[in-house]
Amino acid sequence: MKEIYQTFTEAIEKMEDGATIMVGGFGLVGIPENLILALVESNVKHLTVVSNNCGVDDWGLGLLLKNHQIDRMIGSYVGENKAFERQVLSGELKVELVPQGTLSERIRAGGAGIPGFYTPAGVGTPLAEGKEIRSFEGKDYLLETALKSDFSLIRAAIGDKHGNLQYAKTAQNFNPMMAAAGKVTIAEVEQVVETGRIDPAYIHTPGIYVDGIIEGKQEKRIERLTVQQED
Amino acid sequence: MKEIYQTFTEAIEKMEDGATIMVGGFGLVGIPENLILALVESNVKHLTVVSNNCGVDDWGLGLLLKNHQIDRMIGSYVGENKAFERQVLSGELKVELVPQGTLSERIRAGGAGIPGFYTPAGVGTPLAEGKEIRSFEGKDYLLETALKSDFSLIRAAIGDKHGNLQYAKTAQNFNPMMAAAGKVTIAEVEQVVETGRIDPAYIHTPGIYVDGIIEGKQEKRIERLTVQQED
Amino acid sequence: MMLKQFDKVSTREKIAIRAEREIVSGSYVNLGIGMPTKVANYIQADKKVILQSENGLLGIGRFPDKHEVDPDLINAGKETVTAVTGAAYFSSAESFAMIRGEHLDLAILGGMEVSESGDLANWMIPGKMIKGMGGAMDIVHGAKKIVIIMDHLTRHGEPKILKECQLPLTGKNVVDRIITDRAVIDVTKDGFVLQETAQGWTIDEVKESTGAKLHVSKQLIEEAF
Amino acid sequence: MMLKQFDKVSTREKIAIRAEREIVSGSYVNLGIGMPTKVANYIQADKKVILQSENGLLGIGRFPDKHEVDPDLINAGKETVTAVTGAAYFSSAESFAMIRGEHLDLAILGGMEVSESGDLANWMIPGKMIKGMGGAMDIVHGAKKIVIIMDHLTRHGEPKILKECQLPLTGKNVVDRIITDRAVIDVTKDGFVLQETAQGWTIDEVKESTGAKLHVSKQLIEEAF
Repeated sequence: MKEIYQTFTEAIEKMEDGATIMVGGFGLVGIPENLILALVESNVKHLTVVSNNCGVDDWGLGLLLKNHQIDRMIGSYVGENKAFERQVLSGELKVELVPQGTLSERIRAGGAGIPGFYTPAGVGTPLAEGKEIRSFEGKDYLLETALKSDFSLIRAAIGDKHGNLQYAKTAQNFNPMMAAAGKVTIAEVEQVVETGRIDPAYIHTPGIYVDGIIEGKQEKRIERLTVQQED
Repeated sequence: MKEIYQTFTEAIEKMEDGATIMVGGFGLVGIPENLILALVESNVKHLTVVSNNCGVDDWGLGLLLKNHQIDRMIGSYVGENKAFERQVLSGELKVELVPQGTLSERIRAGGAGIPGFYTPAGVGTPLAEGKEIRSFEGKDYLLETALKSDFSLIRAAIGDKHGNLQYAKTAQNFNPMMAAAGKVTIAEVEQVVETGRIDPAYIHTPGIYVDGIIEGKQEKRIERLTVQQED
Repeated sequence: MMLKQFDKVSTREKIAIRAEREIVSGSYVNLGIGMPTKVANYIQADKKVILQSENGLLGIGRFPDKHEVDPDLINAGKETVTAVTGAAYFSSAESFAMIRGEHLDLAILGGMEVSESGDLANWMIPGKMIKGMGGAMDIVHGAKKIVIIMDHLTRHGEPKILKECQLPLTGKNVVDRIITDRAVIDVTKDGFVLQETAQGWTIDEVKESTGAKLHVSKQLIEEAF
Repeated sequence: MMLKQFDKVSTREKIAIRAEREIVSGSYVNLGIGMPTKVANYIQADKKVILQSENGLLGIGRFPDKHEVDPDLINAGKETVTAVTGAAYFSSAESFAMIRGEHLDLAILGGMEVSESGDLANWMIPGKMIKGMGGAMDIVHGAKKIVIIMDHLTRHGEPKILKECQLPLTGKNVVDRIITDRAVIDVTKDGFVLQETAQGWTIDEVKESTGAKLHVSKQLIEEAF
């Protein structure tokens, strides 16, 4: 029932210069690795990217940065790669920093038809500048607005042919909300299964949010390998 | 790690007259049957009840109505029992009708630390009276505020000793949001299992939202039995 | 106005069959409680359609056989149902996020009155016991296309398609199309446009029984259903 | 001000061990990235504590053995971890709903400055590259109790506990308690109250190294840790 792409190039071929895209993941966990690689190859420019982080020097969104494809970045913690700082200082890259909970809620709101909501995060900080402050039961909150995307590129562990998705462990993170907030949502999955193979009670993202899926082999690079010290 | 109650009487013994309670379920599906029966027996009065519906004559919240325990009802579709209309007409029962999507979102907001949000539902209708109307990108929305409860009484299929819950099919409905919006949340479950028996990726309600659980045998009355016509 | 007699049952069937043609293969659809639910019975076998139920189910199936009945599996009308292969269950908050977020392609709902500007009234009659709006006020703002199915006239013979609604609204500027026993009428920025007449009804008869100005489409199909 | 030399590592260990005493058995706790994460190493075996990680995990376990490493399982500091029995995974929206909704009993976070009224600055230094606030601005408004652990003075010997913060804030009126290498100080409506001094530090030394008025609790414990 959904578009099942055979190549990553084909999966992103409708993306145009200037698009707003959301890219799932927290650090390098749960990022759509191969869709990002295809984006680099496509050379689409002037992107606005909504993603919690911005990759590292040679992987994830860091590759888009290196290739000067991003004009504007909306995230909560960025700058884990050298190109980032350089491009911000030169004015090439605009950055909007958003508290992580506000970012995830703004994306949820975008997919859920909620244009705005109030949150305590950021009250009394530089983030509050220019924002409406409103008191509910004696406590101050900021008005925050919804975020949507032209394309959401997400990653899941398993996807069926109806587009129903399941994520692995902490690779879920921003992916479900981004799936819902995208005008077009493409899911890179580790495995495409026949419809009916996923228990309807344990679907993380119902297929209605997904436009196309593609199976991809993941490298799953580890940013900070920490193991038990051996005795 | 969680309180595992042995009797329903004990599970609700902290409830006091005048409390605001949320009760899970859609129609008679997913209601905490035995907790409601214990409430009837406890005879606590002057309750404000938040629930999508209000039971039928002789089951679910209808029993609390019959026993004159409810002063105020917040729901989206009510009056499927005779006591309801009688008590509304006599002024004994106050009713606040809320669109179902607004109700579920207000409850989610209550559990999620969001004091208010905007929604299109109700704009231009009698529901908008006295509410703030605000335009986002040229479309009007109403400001709606969060709902919380003193006690949330919910029902799940399976609960472990850490309070992690799974729901069955459409018996999920309002239960997960109510679990999060309750100062105290008591879950009636069909089966208590050892911690670790539920896959961490398929938990519908993490145990942090649940204060106590109790195993109960469900009648699961059917409101409208509809079956395939036999040839 | 001429008095015509039609069988009530066959009239409702006719509306449901016509309404089914609004459903495009590959789409996600919410069918309102009551008459709209019946539209599901007429969905053509070759159409791939996924029906959403606002109580937390994407992929409503047929009614269960007796031995399949599960009290935990109902539709929004509280009827026992089954789920199709590929269905998903979720909470009410997720369900209405899906609805409000405009992920549904189509909703087919019942109506009491529809106005020229697409206002819909279908939830209360002043003076009568109010049971509530359920999910209707959310759904009218959610689906990409809103089709109202109803009888052309009230039981008392009064028009339900009006310049302005008299009853309290469910939503403002929300209706795209109306399907009645007599006609298919679109709500456009220029007002009502007659697109089809039903068998047994002339353009003039439809105009007479409509309480607002009715433009006639250049593509009008007569006796279309 | 006297110059004392302490081993940096043992100082941090001392703070972490003292901070561990803030954790009540049966509670849900978020530990910030960096030094706060290390507090987990000192949690006493008889305490039942569930650690939340804002990237979507309730129930952080120990670091994995080499053969257990799962690249899809990390904490908010992006370190590979395991999950305890009874853990739950969820989305970032659910994770911060949990945080903002005040379901966590305690958060232990690092700090750059804390003011008399409980303001916290811990995310940016003007003129330096800003990497972002991550989840800190949400967490300070979420947990029922916020404990800040930090060195008492900056690297340049300046106080970090101040009448007013000089750095841009992370949150206003959010801190409940500060634990440093020299003292435990509560933020109360009457200002800072010294509750404990660390071994090797006198009340006067703590007062001298604090940039705001410091009341002394009647229950003061000296050389407490």
